[in-house]
Amino acid sequence: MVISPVHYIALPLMAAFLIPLFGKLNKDLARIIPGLVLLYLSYISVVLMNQIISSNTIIVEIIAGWRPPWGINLVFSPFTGFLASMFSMLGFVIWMYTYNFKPEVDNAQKQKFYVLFMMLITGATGIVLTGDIFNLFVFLEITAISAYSLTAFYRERDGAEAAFKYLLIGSFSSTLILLAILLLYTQVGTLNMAEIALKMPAVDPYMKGVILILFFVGFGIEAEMFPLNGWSPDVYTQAPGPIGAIFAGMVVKAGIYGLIRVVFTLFDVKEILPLLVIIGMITMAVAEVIALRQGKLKRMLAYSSIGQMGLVVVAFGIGTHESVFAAIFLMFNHAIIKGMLFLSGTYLVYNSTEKTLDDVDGIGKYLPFTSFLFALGSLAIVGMPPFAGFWSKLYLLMAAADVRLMAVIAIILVVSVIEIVYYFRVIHRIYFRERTSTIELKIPSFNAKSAMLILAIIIVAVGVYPDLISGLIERATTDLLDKQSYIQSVLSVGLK
Amino acid sequence: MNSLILLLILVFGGALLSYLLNKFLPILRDGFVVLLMLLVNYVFFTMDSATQIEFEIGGIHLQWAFSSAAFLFGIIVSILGLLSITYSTAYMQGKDRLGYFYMNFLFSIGSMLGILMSRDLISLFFFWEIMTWSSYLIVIYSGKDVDKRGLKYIVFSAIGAYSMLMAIVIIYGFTGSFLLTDIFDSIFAIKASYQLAIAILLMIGFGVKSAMMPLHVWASGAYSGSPMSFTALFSGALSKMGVFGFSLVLFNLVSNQNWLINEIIAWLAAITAVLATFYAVIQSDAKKLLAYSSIAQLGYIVIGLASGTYLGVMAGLFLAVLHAVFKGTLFMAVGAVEKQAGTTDMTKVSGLIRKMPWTFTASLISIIALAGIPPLGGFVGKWMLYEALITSDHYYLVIMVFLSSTAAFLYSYRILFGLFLGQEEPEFAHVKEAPLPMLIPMLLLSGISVLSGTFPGFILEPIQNAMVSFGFDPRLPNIEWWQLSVLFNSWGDKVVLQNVMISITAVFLIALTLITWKGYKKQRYVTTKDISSSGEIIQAEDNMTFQIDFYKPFERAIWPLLKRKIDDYYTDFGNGLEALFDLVKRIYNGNGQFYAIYVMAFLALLLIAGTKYFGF
Amino acid sequence: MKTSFIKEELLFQQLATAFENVVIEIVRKETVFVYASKEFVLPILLYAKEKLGYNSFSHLSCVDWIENDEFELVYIIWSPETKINLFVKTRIDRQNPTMENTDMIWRQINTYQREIREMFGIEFPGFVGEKEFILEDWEDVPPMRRDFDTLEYVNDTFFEREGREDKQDVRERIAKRSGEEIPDFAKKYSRE
Amino acid sequence: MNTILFQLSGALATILLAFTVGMFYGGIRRKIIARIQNRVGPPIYQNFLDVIKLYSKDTSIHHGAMQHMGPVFAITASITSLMFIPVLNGDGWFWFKNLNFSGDLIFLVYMMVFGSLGMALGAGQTGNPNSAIGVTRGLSQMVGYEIPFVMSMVALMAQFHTTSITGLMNIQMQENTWLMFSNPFAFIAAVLAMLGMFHYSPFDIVHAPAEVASGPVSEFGGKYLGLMMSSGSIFAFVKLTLFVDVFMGGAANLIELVIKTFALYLIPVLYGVVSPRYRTEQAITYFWKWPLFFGILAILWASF
Amino acid sequence: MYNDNNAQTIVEYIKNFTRKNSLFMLAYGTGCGAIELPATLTSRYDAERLGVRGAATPRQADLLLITGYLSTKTLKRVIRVYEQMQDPKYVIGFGSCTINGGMYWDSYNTIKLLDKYIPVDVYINGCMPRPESVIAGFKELQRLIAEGKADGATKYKENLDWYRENQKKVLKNWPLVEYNW
Repeated sequence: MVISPVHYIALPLMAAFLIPLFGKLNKDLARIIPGLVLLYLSYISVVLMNQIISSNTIIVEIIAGWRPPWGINLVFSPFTGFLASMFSMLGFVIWMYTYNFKPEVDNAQKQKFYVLFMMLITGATGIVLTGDIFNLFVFLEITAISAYSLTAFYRERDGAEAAFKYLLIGSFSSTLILLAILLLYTQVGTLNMAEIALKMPAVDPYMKGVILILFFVGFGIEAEMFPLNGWSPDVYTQAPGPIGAIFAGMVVKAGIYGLIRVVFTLFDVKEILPLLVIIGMITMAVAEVIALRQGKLKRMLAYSSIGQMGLVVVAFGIGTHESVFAAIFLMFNHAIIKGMLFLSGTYLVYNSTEKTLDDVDGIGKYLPFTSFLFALGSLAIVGMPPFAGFWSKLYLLMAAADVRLMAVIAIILVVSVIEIVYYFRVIHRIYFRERTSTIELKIPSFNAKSAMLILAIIIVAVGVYPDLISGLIERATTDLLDKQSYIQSVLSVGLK
Repeated sequence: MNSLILLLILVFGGALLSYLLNKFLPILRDGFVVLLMLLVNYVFFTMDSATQIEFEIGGIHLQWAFSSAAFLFGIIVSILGLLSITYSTAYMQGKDRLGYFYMNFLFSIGSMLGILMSRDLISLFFFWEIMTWSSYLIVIYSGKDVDKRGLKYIVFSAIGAYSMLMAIVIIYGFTGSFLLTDIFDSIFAIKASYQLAIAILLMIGFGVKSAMMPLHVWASGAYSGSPMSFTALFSGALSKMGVFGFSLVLFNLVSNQNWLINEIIAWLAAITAVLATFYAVIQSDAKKLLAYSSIAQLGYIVIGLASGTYLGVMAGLFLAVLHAVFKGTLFMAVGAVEKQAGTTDMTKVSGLIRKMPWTFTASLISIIALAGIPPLGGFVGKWMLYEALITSDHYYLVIMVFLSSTAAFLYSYRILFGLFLGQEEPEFAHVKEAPLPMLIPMLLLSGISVLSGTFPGFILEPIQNAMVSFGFDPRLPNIEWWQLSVLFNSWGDKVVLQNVMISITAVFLIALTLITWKGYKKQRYVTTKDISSSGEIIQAEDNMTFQIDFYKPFERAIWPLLKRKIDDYYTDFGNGLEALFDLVKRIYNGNGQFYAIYVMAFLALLLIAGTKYFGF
Repeated sequence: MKTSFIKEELLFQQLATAFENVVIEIVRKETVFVYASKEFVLPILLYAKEKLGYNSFSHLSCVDWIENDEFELVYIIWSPETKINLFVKTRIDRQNPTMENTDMIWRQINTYQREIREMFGIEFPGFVGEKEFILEDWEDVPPMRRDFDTLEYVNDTFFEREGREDKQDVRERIAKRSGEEIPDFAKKYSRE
Repeated sequence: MNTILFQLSGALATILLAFTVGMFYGGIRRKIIARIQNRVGPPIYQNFLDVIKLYSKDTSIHHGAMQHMGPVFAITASITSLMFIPVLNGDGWFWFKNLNFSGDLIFLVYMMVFGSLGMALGAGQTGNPNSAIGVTRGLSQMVGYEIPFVMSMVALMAQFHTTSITGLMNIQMQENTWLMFSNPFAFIAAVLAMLGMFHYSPFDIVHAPAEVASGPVSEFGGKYLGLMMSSGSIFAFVKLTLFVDVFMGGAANLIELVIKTFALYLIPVLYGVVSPRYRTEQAITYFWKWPLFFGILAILWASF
Repeated sequence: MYNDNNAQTIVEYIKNFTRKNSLFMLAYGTGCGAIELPATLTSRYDAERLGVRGAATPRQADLLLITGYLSTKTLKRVIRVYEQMQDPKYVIGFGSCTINGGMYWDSYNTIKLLDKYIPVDVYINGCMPRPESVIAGFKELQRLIAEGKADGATKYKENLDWYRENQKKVLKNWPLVEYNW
């Protein structure tokens, strides 16, 4: 079989439909298939990334023979490829983690989970890979719908409520994006992103602004921007633990991808960038401040996640090469670190119904491994050397200093102090309080442990030697900012 | 192999190894850490001063080398590190999680060496943060009162570190380089206001570690809460990293014309010194007392540096070295008391002098050095400090320093009296002298205190080397260190240390001989229960020692200053912030309709604003 | 002028209704005696304090009625409202001198009880207090008891300076001078 | 050899002088107090008798090494500070030169504390609570009076740009004036501080016989007390000479020295004899009010 | 050895001279004698001109004044104080109570003969002695010291067993530390 970016979409989608069938054959098979698929996707990620990096080209895959700008195409550039690889590898780690998660849940339920999981992977990778704006919308819907369902996975009242809120706000998002695509189509007459970007300068500036704002708000909802992120804390809190990691690592990343793709490639308007910075700052400040006052672990992590996304938005908003580099680095770090925090945090409050911070008191004695990884993740996310978070924060600050955004630096650092306060509070609770809660603890399975350990190793390795990843990110940055070569390589395929 | 890399590999690798050793071969652990530190000392002292290394990581150019200033502080770190780890082997005997302890101990030593050898700001910050969390992990080692003590330490460290980071990125933003050499050249091209901002931010960063008012509130808890063997290093060497940073800021980053910064720092340090001394006076726990005393002493050091004159800087650095020596000894002595008697609460323990005579001797010498009484080393430092301040017309600063160091006599006496003097209690009858690994470091260090009082040359020479790198002309006469015994100030007045020593020793010995000779045969020891107390016969279990509310009259005299601690302001500020945060929290009220309204309102706002302001 | 005893009468009434087996006597203005057996003392004191407002304890003293083979304990309490001194008197057996501990009502009774315990040898079961109060290492009969012979003790214990042989017991002479009878029990301790 | 012998004999002579003068001043003080109280009072050589008697008394007990060394510390401080003080002016009698070239005012201020701290340690080891109480009072009070004293010294140093005593004396000789006229505020502050330095009434709460049984020296008798009395006498002389040197132009010969020091000595004696006792915190706040104010004035005077 | 005035060496003479002229007294203020002391020391009678001054603690004192009756309870303290004083030390008994018990001659709780328990150098007669007699007592003590005859402390040391026996007769539970100087 020829390795092709299409596999990113086709295989998980296929797997999603095959799981119930195989599930009939063998209970375990339904659980193993997603893993195989994700492992394969990780493998092709490595191959494809190696290919495009070494040959310095972009792979543009045409679906069903329709050439761009008419047909749907997939673009595997350093940037999109980086994100897609990240999604599939993270997906694999999360699959490892979920393999034995909640063994008491019955089989049909598990199959549903994996179906939705596969759908979500399809959607998220689809969003980053596709070169067609309407196709992007479709994948966004796939992602969103599977995300709604995963939120309400436990069929509880709170979960259903959270899912409903998500649905409510998510439908706003869909509507606005659809509206924007419609308007855009009326203006440029094409849905191919490369061509839209090419034709954009000719568009009426007023329409351009309206469309951009519609896109901005639409994607902003998915990217958890303030004040559009009301849905997210509840979702993070109510969804099953690993789903939180998926949200933080993929769904939100996909949303932010849509946003920056629109802003940087399609429209390329620099005027919106200060808005991004301001919104990002507010998002960050508000979210971290609220996280400080949270009494529930997952809710705290959720707000922290929002805050980190604010940081990413700020980084993109500064708009220089260095800052975009920092932003992508931040996205990567956030995916692995917050992923690990969610994964380990889930076990800290495994059987608790309220999932309050009181439940983690003194847990360090009973779950040493998980607690240690949670502590390590906390140190990493607040940006302590020698962990991964330090470098991304440093690069962002350097980028901000380059353009003299001293206030931004100051606010980021103040917020970091707040972050330190609430993360260390939790660490203190874990290690230095006496355990009071009587809730039965769950020892992580071997899969779950190794999944967390993989992420931890990546965190430390990147922290000690950032050059492991910075080369890739550098290429991704160049690719994202180089609009012309994107247009050229996509359309050149079309013209053949 | 490059000896810098070797040094780091030795310490950090040794740290991990000691953790593993504790897991698998705990017998070898103690010997291993001591040998390791000996090896580190060997590598450090045999190192060629020109050794340097440059490399690039994550697109950032880094450079490591020991400057002569860094070398001075390196001496403190390596020697005090060796001694305190030797001390630890006995002090930590029988405690659990020793692997964790030694690993973090060595991590902090390694990170301090790293800070000193950094010739660029990124590795400086990198090691700084490692130092922060490794010391933090030891601060919370005991697990007591962590929520308050540990959080305070980490939050203040974070504030300091992030201000430093901000300054670093601002510097980078203007100069485009992290290398100190580049920065020193181009720093003066930056706009003055930014220079000021950089200086202030860096000063906050370093001020936290050197416990400057009002950033000192973490220090008393962190110093008194860690195991004493680490506190010796913590107060002696780790806080000196802040001083090292100050010296960088004051002599390399802020131009000397900017006298305002120097004045501000000096006054802040003076207020620190006075208030911390007052707090130290009213403490009843020996550890807390020493913690506050450390804060005050760091104040003197910073005043010396900030005075900017030759003598003042020399005084500051001299006191920095000496503070490591005598405060290290004192923390070790208090640790010995804690280990042997089980408590350092001065209202409980008393009369240990006959049980622990050597510990007492070491602490007596250190206290005399600390109080700055001739003929010990502390006096040399204090003398230079006063003369420097007077000759550079800082008259009121002199008064502040004097107030602080006079009040320091109060706590100096308190700690000696509280632990060692007073009545002997049957409760502490079992107490024995500290074991040798604890005694030897203390006695060695107090030996340095004594020697430096008459022959300060052996400390002043490395200091002068360091000062040359700050741009001062060498002024010490070019003679061997044991000949250097006359100190001059810039008005030509002097003190002849050897005469002082000779006079004091001679009179002391003669008087002691005479007083001992008379009635030597008849005189005998009576217990401290045999005192004249209106004829009452004191039983063994009666404790007549005066310990509670020791300095109550003094407290009453200075109560307006103590009425409200700076801690309280922070607490109020924190509570206010939290209330504000709770208001912010109400944004997310959990109601989906509200969220929908937010979305629509935001959209509408953007549409309105977009047409108006964004110009499309 | 006849003194009116209104408040004393009132107290009389109150006590008489509350306790049956007590003898109450209005001695003079603002002075009322209550004679009670020893188990009634505590209730009376409590009642007087809680109900009648006699919240000030003045004194506790002891009298050695060696003729009746009894000790008399006198509790004197006082009310700031009525200004009456209430004397609660009780007699206890001299051979087995025990009395209920009352220092939970007024803390200061503690001191008086210590003194009485030491000087008269009356025990207060359940009473916590330092064993020694004024005397140290006393081994003889409690010195305030009337059967304790001071002079004999003095002669046994202390030295006499030479040249004081003329010392005489003047008690008898004084008694004769004032025309009193020397009681029988006292003759037992007389040196003549 | 010759010079060392000279120096030693000079030092001995200085010590004897200081001891004698200090002792007589003490006796005179007792006499003055007695006369003011309408008594005859002891003979003025009474202090000699006391000291000799104390030395001749048996001292058969001690509470430990620190108690033994406490008085030694005290006498060391007194004699060493004496050695570093110029007793006579300029080319005065060569015997009294001692070591006054090798220390300055700052050194002296610290040297003077040495004794009280050593003494305090000695008192501490006796285990007598009264000693500890007295020590805390003394040290607290010291924080009070040292500040105005140092302020006036700093003012002089600032005004004349020298930190050595001989320097200050030379300036007085050159300008033919006394520094108490050149910087009167410094003199006032210093004299007010001196009231506390002598620990005479009203600042005698340290010893306060009726309260804390003579405070630090409660457990000291016989030779220890004798040594401390001698040390106190020498120390009184040291303080007075220092003041004379710094403020009153020094003395050309011994007679002038005695007259000047005695005149100065009368101030604390006469102030004390008519004053009741201050509590510790009252004493501290006393020193931190007017003396401090005069100290600040003195520095201002010096710097303009 | 102190008996013959002429046998004193010059050093002893000086010693005795200073001792007699510098008496640090520790007033054990029991009984009514304590009230006579202020009068003795202040302006009217001025004992300080004889070199008598107060000492705060027994360690500093040469002279112990027992100013009145002694109960057994206070006797214990007096012995303690006396033993804490350093040689040479003197005791003056004040008033009849110390001499023969005085008005407390038949008290079960008061000792009658002080010199059975500690050596007394000088008794001052009276109940209470007026300041004039007190001064006279001081003078007498000074004479004894000058002649080297105020040797109570030596007597006490030499006859310690006898004194102890007497003391133990009164103080049943012997609480005092050993006296061996």
